[in-house]
Amino acid sequence: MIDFYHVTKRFDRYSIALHDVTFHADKGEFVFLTGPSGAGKSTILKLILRQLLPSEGQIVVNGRNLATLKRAQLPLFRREIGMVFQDFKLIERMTIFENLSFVMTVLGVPPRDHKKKAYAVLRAVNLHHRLNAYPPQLSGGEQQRVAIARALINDPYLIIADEPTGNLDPDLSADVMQIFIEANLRGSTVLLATHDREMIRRTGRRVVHLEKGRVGEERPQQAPEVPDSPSTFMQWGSL
Amino acid sequence: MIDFYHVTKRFDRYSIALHDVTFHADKGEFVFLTGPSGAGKSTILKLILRQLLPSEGQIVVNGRNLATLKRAQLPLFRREIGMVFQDFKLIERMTIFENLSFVMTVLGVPPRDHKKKAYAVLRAVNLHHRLNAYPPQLSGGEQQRVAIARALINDPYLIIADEPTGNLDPDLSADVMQIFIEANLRGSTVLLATHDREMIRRTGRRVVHLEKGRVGEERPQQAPEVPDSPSTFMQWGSL
Amino acid sequence: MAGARRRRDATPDAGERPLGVYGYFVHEALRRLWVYRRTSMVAVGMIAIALLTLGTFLLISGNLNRAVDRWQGRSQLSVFLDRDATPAQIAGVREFLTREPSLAKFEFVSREAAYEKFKRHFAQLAPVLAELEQNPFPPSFEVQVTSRDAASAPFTTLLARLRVVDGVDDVQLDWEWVARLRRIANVLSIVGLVAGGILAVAAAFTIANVIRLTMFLYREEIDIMRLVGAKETTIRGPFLLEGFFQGMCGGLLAVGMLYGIFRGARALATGPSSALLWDFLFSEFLPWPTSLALVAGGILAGLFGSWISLRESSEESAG
Amino acid sequence: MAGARRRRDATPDAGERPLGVYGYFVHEALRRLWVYRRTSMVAVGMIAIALLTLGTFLLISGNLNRAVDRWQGRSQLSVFLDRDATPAQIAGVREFLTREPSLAKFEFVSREAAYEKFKRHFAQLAPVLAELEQNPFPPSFEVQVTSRDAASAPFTTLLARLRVVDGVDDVQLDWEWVARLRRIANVLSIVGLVAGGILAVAAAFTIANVIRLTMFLYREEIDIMRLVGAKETTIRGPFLLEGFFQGMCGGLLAVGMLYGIFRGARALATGPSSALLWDFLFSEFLPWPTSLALVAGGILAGLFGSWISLRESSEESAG
Ligand SMILES: Nc1ncnc2c1ncn2[C@@H]1O[C@H](COP(=O)(O)OP(=O)(O)OP(=O)(O)O)[C@@H](O)[C@H]1O
Ligand SMILES: Nc1ncnc2c1ncn2[C@@H]1O[C@H](COP(=O)(O)OP(=O)(O)OP(=O)(O)O)[C@@H](O)[C@H]1O
Ligand SMILES: [Mg+2]
Ligand SMILES: [Mg+2]
Repeated sequence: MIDFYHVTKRFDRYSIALHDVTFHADKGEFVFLTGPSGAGKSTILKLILRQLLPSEGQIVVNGRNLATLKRAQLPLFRREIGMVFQDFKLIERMTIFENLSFVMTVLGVPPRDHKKKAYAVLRAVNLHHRLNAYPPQLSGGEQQRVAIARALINDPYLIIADEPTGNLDPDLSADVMQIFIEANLRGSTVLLATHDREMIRRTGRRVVHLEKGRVGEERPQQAPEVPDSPSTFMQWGSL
Repeated sequence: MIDFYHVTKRFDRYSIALHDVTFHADKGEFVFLTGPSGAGKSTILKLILRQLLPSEGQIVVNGRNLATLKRAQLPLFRREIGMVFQDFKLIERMTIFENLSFVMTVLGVPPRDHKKKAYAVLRAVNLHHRLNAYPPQLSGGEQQRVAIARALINDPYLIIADEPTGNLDPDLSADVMQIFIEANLRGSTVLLATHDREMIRRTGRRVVHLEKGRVGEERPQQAPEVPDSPSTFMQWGSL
Repeated sequence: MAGARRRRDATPDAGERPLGVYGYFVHEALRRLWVYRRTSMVAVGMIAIALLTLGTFLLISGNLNRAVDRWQGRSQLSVFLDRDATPAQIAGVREFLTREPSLAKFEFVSREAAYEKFKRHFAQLAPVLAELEQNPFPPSFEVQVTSRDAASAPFTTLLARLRVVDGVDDVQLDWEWVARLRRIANVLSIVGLVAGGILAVAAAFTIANVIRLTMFLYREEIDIMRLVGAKETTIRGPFLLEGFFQGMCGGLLAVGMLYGIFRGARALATGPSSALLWDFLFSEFLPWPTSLALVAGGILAGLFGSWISLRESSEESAG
Repeated sequence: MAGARRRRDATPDAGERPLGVYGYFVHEALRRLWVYRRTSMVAVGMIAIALLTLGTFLLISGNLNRAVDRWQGRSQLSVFLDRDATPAQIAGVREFLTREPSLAKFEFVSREAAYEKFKRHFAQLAPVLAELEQNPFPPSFEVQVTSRDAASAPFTTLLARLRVVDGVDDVQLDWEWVARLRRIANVLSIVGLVAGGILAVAAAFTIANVIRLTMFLYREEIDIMRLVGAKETTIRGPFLLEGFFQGMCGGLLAVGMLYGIFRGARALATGPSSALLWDFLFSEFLPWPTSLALVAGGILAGLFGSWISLRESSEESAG
């Protein structure tokens, strides 16, 4: 699903965000991306969404080589990806519902289904009562959950999330992780950048570790405390 | 230093962010503010900075009743407070140095001292090499550290920080906590909103717990793992 | 991956559904006009001023030309006779003209008729005439000539022959000062076109800048839209529509204001201070195709403004 | 709290230090003008167009008035004699005028002098005169009258007496059609003031809106500045300065363009197509106090625009 071949990303002479990064994520896999602040996690996710182009190397996502992707194909490519941005990127002048509705319009969801779908996905992040609020009227954690809801709407092939629990308390973080895990079980590939070591440990999936723009050892999958069956996830809190 | 007397904050009919909140923080104290997402932590900090006015109740900060504070006095009042915002609030069109320099101009620091001070405070958050970058060129964690540096410049009487480690990895979080503790030792009162339970536990200071806009039990100060003397803080990582 | 429920539309190429998208266009464009209504008014105002300038000049020069036409008939050739030409001489000239096919359409203007016509159409010069003891106008024939005939080589020799006919004093292709009035009318048209043109460019430029500024305001939003996979057309539609609406309002406003000015001037003209310039400068309003053209010009300026700023913005952003 | 190092300045009331703050003002204002240079140009252009319109009308009406003055001298009273007045009659009138103190400043204009003067100053009407067989102008006395005298009651009876002096044909306080020319000049001034005024308001409005839009762009930034304790003056200084610069550029541009038009028109006037209107419409440029006033008007419009939008924005934000 995601292939990085010797990718280097230079912003300018002084900041080299990624240095010869090679990694791979399979279809249907659930991968964590960790590393200290400034290691290059967000840069990798931005490269996958083709928000940035690599300085060197090749990136293949969902069978498409991003270097040869034409400008006109970009929208269609991006519609297959659900991304949770580190800074949320909600449209401030639209209500929560309008934010979701706009994405659904773009994705081609018939207008009559918008209300139903928006409610369902906001219900999952426990924000269904804030449908008509504007983003600046929400708390940091609430905005983050809206961003997650937007990424998950309409089941994308690939979900990439940048620090999706940075503004959430531990209980909510667990709930949110549960949502990602369920999306993964429904078939979405998930790539999740985070530095919540506790969460990584508990979820027990493959970890790609970055350090100053280089891929460190891919720590072997630790023995998961939680097995892969959905039933036991409930201990994380119910949706 | 900070007194909330029966403060209620209503935004509209549906969202009551704070409900009859009363709490107190002494001069020179270090207080944590916790609670789940949407509990009202940011609202309390915004009220202290008089970004918002309470719907009911009285707030006294640094001997000033915020309800009677005149508009013309607001700038002087705010200059005594160093705030780290949850969404950083850096000026995007100014470099990191210019961001700090602007605040110093406002605070009345002579222009010739700007460079020196900016370097010193960025050094503390390990970002001195990014002096001339613009905020959008920084990673999430780097922006957060700039916001912290800006709040700490020129030793304010009161430091209030909203989720200051939300985008930082555990090691950096510890470093940053150390900075706040040192500022506290130099005499600043510190009020810190966070949901990092581990950090609260390790720092071992008073905690004000919020739940749906109400102050829950003020958990008694837990036995600190780390005593109050500066020397042992070094185990958190060095500056 | 097996058994995964895929709810993404089977044909993602279907893109945004027409209804949803066009509804969004109109809704967005109107909302932006409303949110930034005072700024939109600047764009609308600029277009209106440009078109109003253009329209005013067209109106005045049109009426001036028409007044000259009315006075001079449609003759392009004036055959002035001696002031004391005898009826026999006049008959001779008439015969000469009748014989020549290219001069056969003519009309006789007696001295009195000329005097009356002049007084009727150039009231403001009447005091000068009043100073005179006698009618200064000679009798004349006003001949309609096609411009094709007038341009042909034999025509010059024909005129030379006409000039020496008994009783003919002078032959002029337009009186000199009438020609001057015509020239003024033409200069007015050109000044109007130039001034209106410059202002129209300025208007398009203003719209472009107003829209560029709103694009700046919406820049973050536009980036977000791009990142969630919206097509450029989806993003730009509302902006183009916004320009269209602004241009249309500007054009309608200009025509409305011009009509107001026209009515006002006519009201003044019938007032006690009477006539001077207004009388023939504001006799008729612009024909409606010209009015429509003004509105169309506004719409074009609006669309052009949007288009320019959109083209620019797409060059700026890396996508 | 004891022993805490307090590095906050001892006098926080000192606020931003003058040097730092004013340096910041100028730097910021110039930077914004540069960053949004194309948008600034719209504001500058609008001001320039408004002032150019005003200036053009002032220029033309000023010259028109001056031409009329030059031709008519400064006489306000014309005593027309019979066209065939005898020298004795002329001497009689002269004596009458000399005797009355309020009419004592006069000048005799012979028939020939009147004809020459007319031809010199109204060249475009020469063809009409050429049609005449004889000089239509009567001899006259042009008398300088103070407006105070002219307004007094006995003056009317004095004029009645003058009217019946032997050889006097008519007494006019200004010729009717000269009065009309003056009226045209005045109408032009008024039209210019109104049009220029409307455009100037439009210009201030444009600037206000351009600055409002930039305020929107800077809104987040302005909020941040407020939150870190910046005074309103610190925040607004650059905006006012921006308006000032824009207005000044607009004013200078307008005067420059007007001078260009003036030189161009004069070049045309000396060209082969000679004289028609231009000759006396563009004889002198605006006096320099008027030019300065135009620039000052631009600056005022710019400052006013900034001020309006700043006042608005402070009303909007809760602080
Ligand atoms: N546009 C840019 N221009 C210059 N340097 C940049 C730019 N964007 C990112 N960088 C630099 O690249 C490095 C990696 O940034 P990135 O955002 O990928 O870090 P990250 O791993 O997401 O960190 P965090 O956990 O703090 O979000 C950082 O040092 C950052 O300063
Ligand atoms: N401007 C506003 N208008 C309406 N409701 C608001 C507004 N600002 C905050 N709220 C609501 O008030 C409640 C408290 O918000 P607050 O930002 O204080 O939460 P928080 O404790 O900081 O949460 P988080 O940890 O997610 O940042 C939330 O439910 C939020 O939706
Ligand atoms: Mg990041
Ligand atoms: Mg918060």
